[in-house]
Amino acid sequence: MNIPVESYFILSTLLFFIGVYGFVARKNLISILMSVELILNAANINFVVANRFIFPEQLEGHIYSLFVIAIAAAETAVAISIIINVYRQKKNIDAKSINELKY
Amino acid sequence: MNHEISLVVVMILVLLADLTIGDKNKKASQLLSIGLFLAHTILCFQWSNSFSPTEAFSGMYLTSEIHMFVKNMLNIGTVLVFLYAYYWNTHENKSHAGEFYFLTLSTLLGMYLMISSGNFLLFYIGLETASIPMATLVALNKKREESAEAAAKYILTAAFSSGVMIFGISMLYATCGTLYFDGISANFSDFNLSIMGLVFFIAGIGFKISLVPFHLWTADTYQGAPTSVTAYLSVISKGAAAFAFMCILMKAFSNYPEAWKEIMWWIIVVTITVGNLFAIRQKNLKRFLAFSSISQAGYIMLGVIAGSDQGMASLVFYTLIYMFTNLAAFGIISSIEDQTGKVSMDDYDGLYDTNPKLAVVMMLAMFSLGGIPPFAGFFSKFFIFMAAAEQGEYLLVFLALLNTIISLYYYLLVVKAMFIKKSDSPLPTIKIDNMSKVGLIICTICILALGFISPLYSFIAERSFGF
Amino acid sequence: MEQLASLAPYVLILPLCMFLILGLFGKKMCPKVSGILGTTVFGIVSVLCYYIAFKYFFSGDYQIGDTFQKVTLFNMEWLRMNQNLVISIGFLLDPLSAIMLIVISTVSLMVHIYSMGYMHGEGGFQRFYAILSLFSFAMLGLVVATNIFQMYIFWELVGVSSFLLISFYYFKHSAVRAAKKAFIVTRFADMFFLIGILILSYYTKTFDFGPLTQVTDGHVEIVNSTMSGVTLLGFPIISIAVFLIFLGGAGKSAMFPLHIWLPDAMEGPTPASALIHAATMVVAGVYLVARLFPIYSFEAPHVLEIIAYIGAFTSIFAAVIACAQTDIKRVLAFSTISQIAYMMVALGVSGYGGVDGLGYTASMWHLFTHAMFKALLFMAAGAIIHAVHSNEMDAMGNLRKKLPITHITFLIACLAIAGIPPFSGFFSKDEILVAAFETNKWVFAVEYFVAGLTAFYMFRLYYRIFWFGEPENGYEHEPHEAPLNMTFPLMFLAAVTVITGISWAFGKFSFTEFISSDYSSYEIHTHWNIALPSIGAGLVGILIATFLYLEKTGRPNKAVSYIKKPYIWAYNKFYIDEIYLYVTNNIIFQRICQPIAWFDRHIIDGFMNLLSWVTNKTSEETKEVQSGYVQQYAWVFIMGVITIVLLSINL
Amino acid sequence: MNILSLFVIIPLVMMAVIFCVNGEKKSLIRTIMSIGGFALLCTSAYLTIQFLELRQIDSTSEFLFTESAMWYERFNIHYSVGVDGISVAMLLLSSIVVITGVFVSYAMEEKVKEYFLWFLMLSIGVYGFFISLDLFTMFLFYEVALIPMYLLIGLWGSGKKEYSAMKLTLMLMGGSAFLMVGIFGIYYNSIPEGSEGTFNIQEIAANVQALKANGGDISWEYIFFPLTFVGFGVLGAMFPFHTWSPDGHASAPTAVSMLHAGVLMKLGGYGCFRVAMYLMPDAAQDLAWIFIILTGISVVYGAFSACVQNDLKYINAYSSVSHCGLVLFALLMMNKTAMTGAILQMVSHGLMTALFFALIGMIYGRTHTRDIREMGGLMKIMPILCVCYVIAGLASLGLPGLSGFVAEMTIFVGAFQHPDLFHRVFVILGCSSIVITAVYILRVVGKILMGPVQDKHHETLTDAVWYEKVAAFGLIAAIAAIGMAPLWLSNMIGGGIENIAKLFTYGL
Repeated sequence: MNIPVESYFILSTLLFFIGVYGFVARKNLISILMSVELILNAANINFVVANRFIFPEQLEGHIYSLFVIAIAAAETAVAISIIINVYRQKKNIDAKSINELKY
Repeated sequence: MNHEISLVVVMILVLLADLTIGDKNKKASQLLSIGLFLAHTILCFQWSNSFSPTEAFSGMYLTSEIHMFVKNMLNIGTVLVFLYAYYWNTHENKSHAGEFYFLTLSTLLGMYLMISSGNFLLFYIGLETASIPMATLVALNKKREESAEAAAKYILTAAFSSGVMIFGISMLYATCGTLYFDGISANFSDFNLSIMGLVFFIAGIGFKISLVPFHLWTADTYQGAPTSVTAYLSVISKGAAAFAFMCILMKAFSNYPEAWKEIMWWIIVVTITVGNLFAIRQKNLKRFLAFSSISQAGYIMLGVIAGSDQGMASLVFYTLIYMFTNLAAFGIISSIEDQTGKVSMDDYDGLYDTNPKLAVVMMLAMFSLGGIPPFAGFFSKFFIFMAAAEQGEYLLVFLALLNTIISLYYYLLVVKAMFIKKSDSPLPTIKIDNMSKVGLIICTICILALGFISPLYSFIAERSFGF
Repeated sequence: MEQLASLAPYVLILPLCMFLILGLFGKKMCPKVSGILGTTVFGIVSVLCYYIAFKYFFSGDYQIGDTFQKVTLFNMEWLRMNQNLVISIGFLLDPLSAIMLIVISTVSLMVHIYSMGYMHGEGGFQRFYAILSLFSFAMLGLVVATNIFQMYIFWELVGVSSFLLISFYYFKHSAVRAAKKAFIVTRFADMFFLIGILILSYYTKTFDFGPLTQVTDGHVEIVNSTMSGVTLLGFPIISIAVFLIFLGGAGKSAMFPLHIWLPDAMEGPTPASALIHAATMVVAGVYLVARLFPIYSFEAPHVLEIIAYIGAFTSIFAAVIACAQTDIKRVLAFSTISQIAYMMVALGVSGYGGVDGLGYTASMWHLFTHAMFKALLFMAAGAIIHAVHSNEMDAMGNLRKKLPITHITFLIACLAIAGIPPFSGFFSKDEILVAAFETNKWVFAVEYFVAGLTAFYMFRLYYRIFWFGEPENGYEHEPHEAPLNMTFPLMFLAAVTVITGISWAFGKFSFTEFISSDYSSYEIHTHWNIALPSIGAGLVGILIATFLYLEKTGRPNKAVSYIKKPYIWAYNKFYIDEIYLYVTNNIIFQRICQPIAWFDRHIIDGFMNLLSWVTNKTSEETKEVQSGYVQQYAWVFIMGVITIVLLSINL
Repeated sequence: MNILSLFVIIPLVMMAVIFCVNGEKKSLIRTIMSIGGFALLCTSAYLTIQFLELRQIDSTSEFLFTESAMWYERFNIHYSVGVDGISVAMLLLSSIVVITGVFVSYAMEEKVKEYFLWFLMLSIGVYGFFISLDLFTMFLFYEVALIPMYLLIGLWGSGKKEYSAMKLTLMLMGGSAFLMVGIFGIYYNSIPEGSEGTFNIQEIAANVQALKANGGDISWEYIFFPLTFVGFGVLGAMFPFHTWSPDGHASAPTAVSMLHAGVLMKLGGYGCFRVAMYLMPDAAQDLAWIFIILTGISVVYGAFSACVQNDLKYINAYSSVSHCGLVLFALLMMNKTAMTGAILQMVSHGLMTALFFALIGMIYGRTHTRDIREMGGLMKIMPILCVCYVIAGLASLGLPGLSGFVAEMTIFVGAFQHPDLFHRVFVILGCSSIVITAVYILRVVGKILMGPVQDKHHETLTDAVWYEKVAAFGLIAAIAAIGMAPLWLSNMIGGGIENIAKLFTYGL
């Protein structure tokens, strides 16, 4: 069976918006991070699919997605560390709780 | 390529210095790192004199004279930041001084790559290299709750925005089939998907330049971060991002300007206005400068919308002068904060009576930011407005100018606090350390002189021709 | 010619220098010195004036046949507006200005002398003389003006020196108020004068009197060629122009309804009143009309008619008021108004050239004689006030023995103004009546009545002062005759009054030789058919006055009781001042200025403040956007992206 | 070196010197200031003489003493200076006001050093504006002159000074926002084919004329003329942009009011004339009527609202609105005579109003009130000051022999030469202002100088001291000099006017 290209893109778009929703809606900072991952993966899917189906003769997309994954890992690491730092002070990682700075 | 290489070398050396002598002799290691970076800066000037356009990673990395200039500019800015940070690093931030230098330099490296990238991949790498260490820098002072919060907000928004951006890039890739800027400019058309890609990309980079509506993290992060880091954020990273943004627009989307000119028009108007409106009510000076920097970013974008050589030249010139001006302001704020921990505008009442020098420098900075002649800010503003006007954007220029009235209002508020208002408990007379003193003197001289040194502008203009 | 030309500048320069010297260094001098200095210098000036006038009239160099020529002794460019419009300061000598020179120098000199006595021991004695010199300078400059703009310049200067003299006792509210009133009312009139000048010069492209009064075959060519046929709102533009100019003159000469400032102007020291508000400045209006007479006469006869009517009304109006006043200076002030109106009437009814121009001649001569005897009257009044320390009639009476010289001179002046031969006043007034009779019967009737009225109120004044019995509670200290430096001017002017009259009576000299509308002399003789009735009128007036006021009786009150209402009205000057007061305070200040000021503060300025308020308010209101919740930031972020996408993609 | 540059250099040097002097040595600073001010006065006097002589020889070239040095060749920005009769008159005016201002602020005790530094910066801006022929430098100096006002008023002012200072600064900056757009518009639209743009006023004017001659498109003038005119008009206190002036003047310290009303407000008129009308004559001619109405309003309006003010400075501020309105009004009449009158009016009003503010300052310094209801009969107490005040008043209500009369009459006569009835009607409206002026001047004179002494405490007050006398007499001398012998001045100015007047239909 072959799946039309569009459906991949629809999938990725869905994934993207799920990620956005998660980022905006989830309480826990960790899960917010996870939804960021979703967004990144949505992008990755785009890259890979575009490369595989539209421009099969090159590798840019694949490479790019690899880099994205790598960088995402780094990003998450730093984010986690900061979140831990937040936890140290607030004793929770609720997104609502970090609004000392405002206006 | 020399810049990057030597920077990497410096980074490693700094790291080593911190590891080896860092624990025993903090001062020495710090001085060493500053010295090393100073050397790097000077070397860079050397190299940019004998320059040949280089290209590496099969065209992913390419550099021209204006890139050199901007990198040198960033170097100088970083040096100034280091000078300011020295006191803080030797007192409050003793334990993490080493990291400070290393991380700052790594963000700088990221910006280098970001500036001279010829391909979205390298650009993305550069961007992330610039922003991820930045988060740790913001979080650097672990004791303060604000710092952590600011860092959290920063990293989350950064991650989010970079996600959005690469999603956009993926769309561009899907439509244009390449990630090279020139390739994109060849294949770019008003195909909706690619326009969406463009918009997502603008959003991603707009986060770094803190354009409205992608700016909301700015104030909180600026306020929470250690002041030196705030200075670095507000000047270096913003400037680099703005320049990179213009480069990319020029390279990748130049043959289809209708797509982004309209967008930028609105973004600029909103950015300037919102920045000013929010700045009016601020009492905390760091936060105040955050919003002021937002509106300044709006002015910088005028160069982008001009989309011409002159636009590029005036953008660089503006960024340069903005750098010195803002660093002067931050220099005052940080040295006062380091010694008294006061950052509120009310604390500055009657500053002139106790610390005349500081007050005067701050006033110069404020006037320069407000674009009052004969200080440098006036010239940069005038030229960037001219660049926009050249493209017939008179209405935009007019709106921007009306906004300068508002901005002048809040800049004058600071002046008023320092000079006119009387305070029953004014700040004590402050003895600022020599490092910051040097930094401040440099900034002051530049504020007073740069406007009159016309060769500087022509120097930039020649290089920015066609870049 | 050259000689006069070399002398002429000093006529203007000397008084100016005196003003500067006394003004700047007066404080350093002792009063006496400054007084003597001022008087002597002005003495020189008047000698110069006499000499110039004498040369002009009698040397014969200046007349061709029996026609006097206009000569410009000097004329220096002061300000150049454009190619043809030039303001220059110069010295125009013709019969008109020559006569005026004599009048001004004589009266002014007398006043200088008189003031030495009258103002003796007053604070600001030097200031008084300084301003006196300034006024003399301005007035002389006015009459010798070579162009209408020079006239305007000195016009303003006499205005301000009058202001300064009225407000001489600046620490008195009443004086200040009077001075302000005088200045503003005349200023108001001057505005019309200016506009008139503007209109005239716009068409004729010149300020110079030379062309403006050049008559060629029944027309003032330059005016006729440029302005005839031009109309504004249906009126011929030239009439509007000259009428506006006349309004300027009406302001200075206190024609109704711009007369209100003159009575109040009596707040000033009496010598000043004698000089400015009786003899010289107030006739400037007459002089102005006489100066431009050819234009009025040929190009705007209707305006001339209007002038006649205004004059007639003013003369009777003022005369009636004068009958009811009790302050002697005010009586004199109103009589001045009425007499000036007489002159205006004379001009109004006059024609041009030869005997038609009788009115012109008469008015000029009346100007001359009136200047003399009215100055005399004022100075006499001054002497009386000096003696009894009051302006009110009730504080006087029975002074004829106590002030003999004053009494005699005053009487002479009264007879003159009442038009009793052989005093000068009779003849001039008689000619005016003749001229009026030949032109306009109505005006004649009015003037005839006024002649009688004049006689009445003047003798009412005379009897109240010198007869009528002492005031109830006597004099706190015995009134005594004024010193010589005060009485001499009285005697001198009285002599002038008598001599001019008599010499005319015996046909020794005829005024018409000197001045006439076209500057060429002509023959006239007294018209007894008019003269006798006018004398009769005068006598009747005097008799009534005698009947009422010779002794202290109940008659005056009884007489008043018959005409209660009119008397009250006349006593209150027909409430004209109140009307003015109402207009200025309640309309201009309350209804115009206040609202404008309010509008400025609250609407215009309020708008500016509103802008800043709105900005600050929005800033305050929008702070919720910066909520501090990172997720909301992301929300705004993504919404921004989506909006932009929707705006920019082409669906 | 060019003599004109001295006008910028001398104050700069003074600034440098005073900066080095210890702030406690007040008398020393004052001495430096008076010496420098005197030097400036001499320079301008010398310049005037030189100018008149040179005019005899070279009557063709529009500007004399021209000098030009390339600054930003990218935009062809020069530091180019030069003067014609108008600017010479303005420079003379500025020098007189500056030196008298220095003398008036002799009594200043608080933060003398800073005060004079800002004062000098202000004067640099003023001088620079009048000498420069380059739009960029002109604008630069213009804003240099504006900003010191903020601190001068805010720090040394009185009353609700902070509010007024902020309002003044922001409104004037708003004006310069309009102006900047106008400048850009002129710059880019006046560029002839195949050559690069220029900021030099003369060249721009030439280009615009050439453009028009070649039937090029000049519709842009109709957008940028109003912007430029309003931009300068704000500083020229044109209705309805005048409201900064009453508050600003009321709060400012004496010398600053003098310099501001005396000279700075003239920048507005000068700019309207030199930039807006000179560079965009066609639009100026077609759109004049709008501004004639506005300025005509401000002439009468200012006079009327001055009639009911009770604060001396407010009265004077509103009369300034009226008089400066007359300046713009006359400029818009667009013929040589009226324009000459306008410039004369600038000079004379500059001197008059400076004298007024100086005297008000001196009176205020003694009575500590500016409310006319609380004063009276001062003539007895301080005769010299009061006589000076009366003279100032007479000058401002246009007494012949003082400068005001010359200016106003030139304006009225000149303006009335305009063949269009509309203009002449408005001239007549303007004439009415001379009466209203008399009303409010006499109101003040009669109220505070004459009449019985109001406040017994005032009886002990002293009369003017030497430096006050110097200031007042100096100004009076200038006023009288112009009033007595106006011919040379009006000819000098007229020479400059012609070049611009000839661009208009009824110009000459």
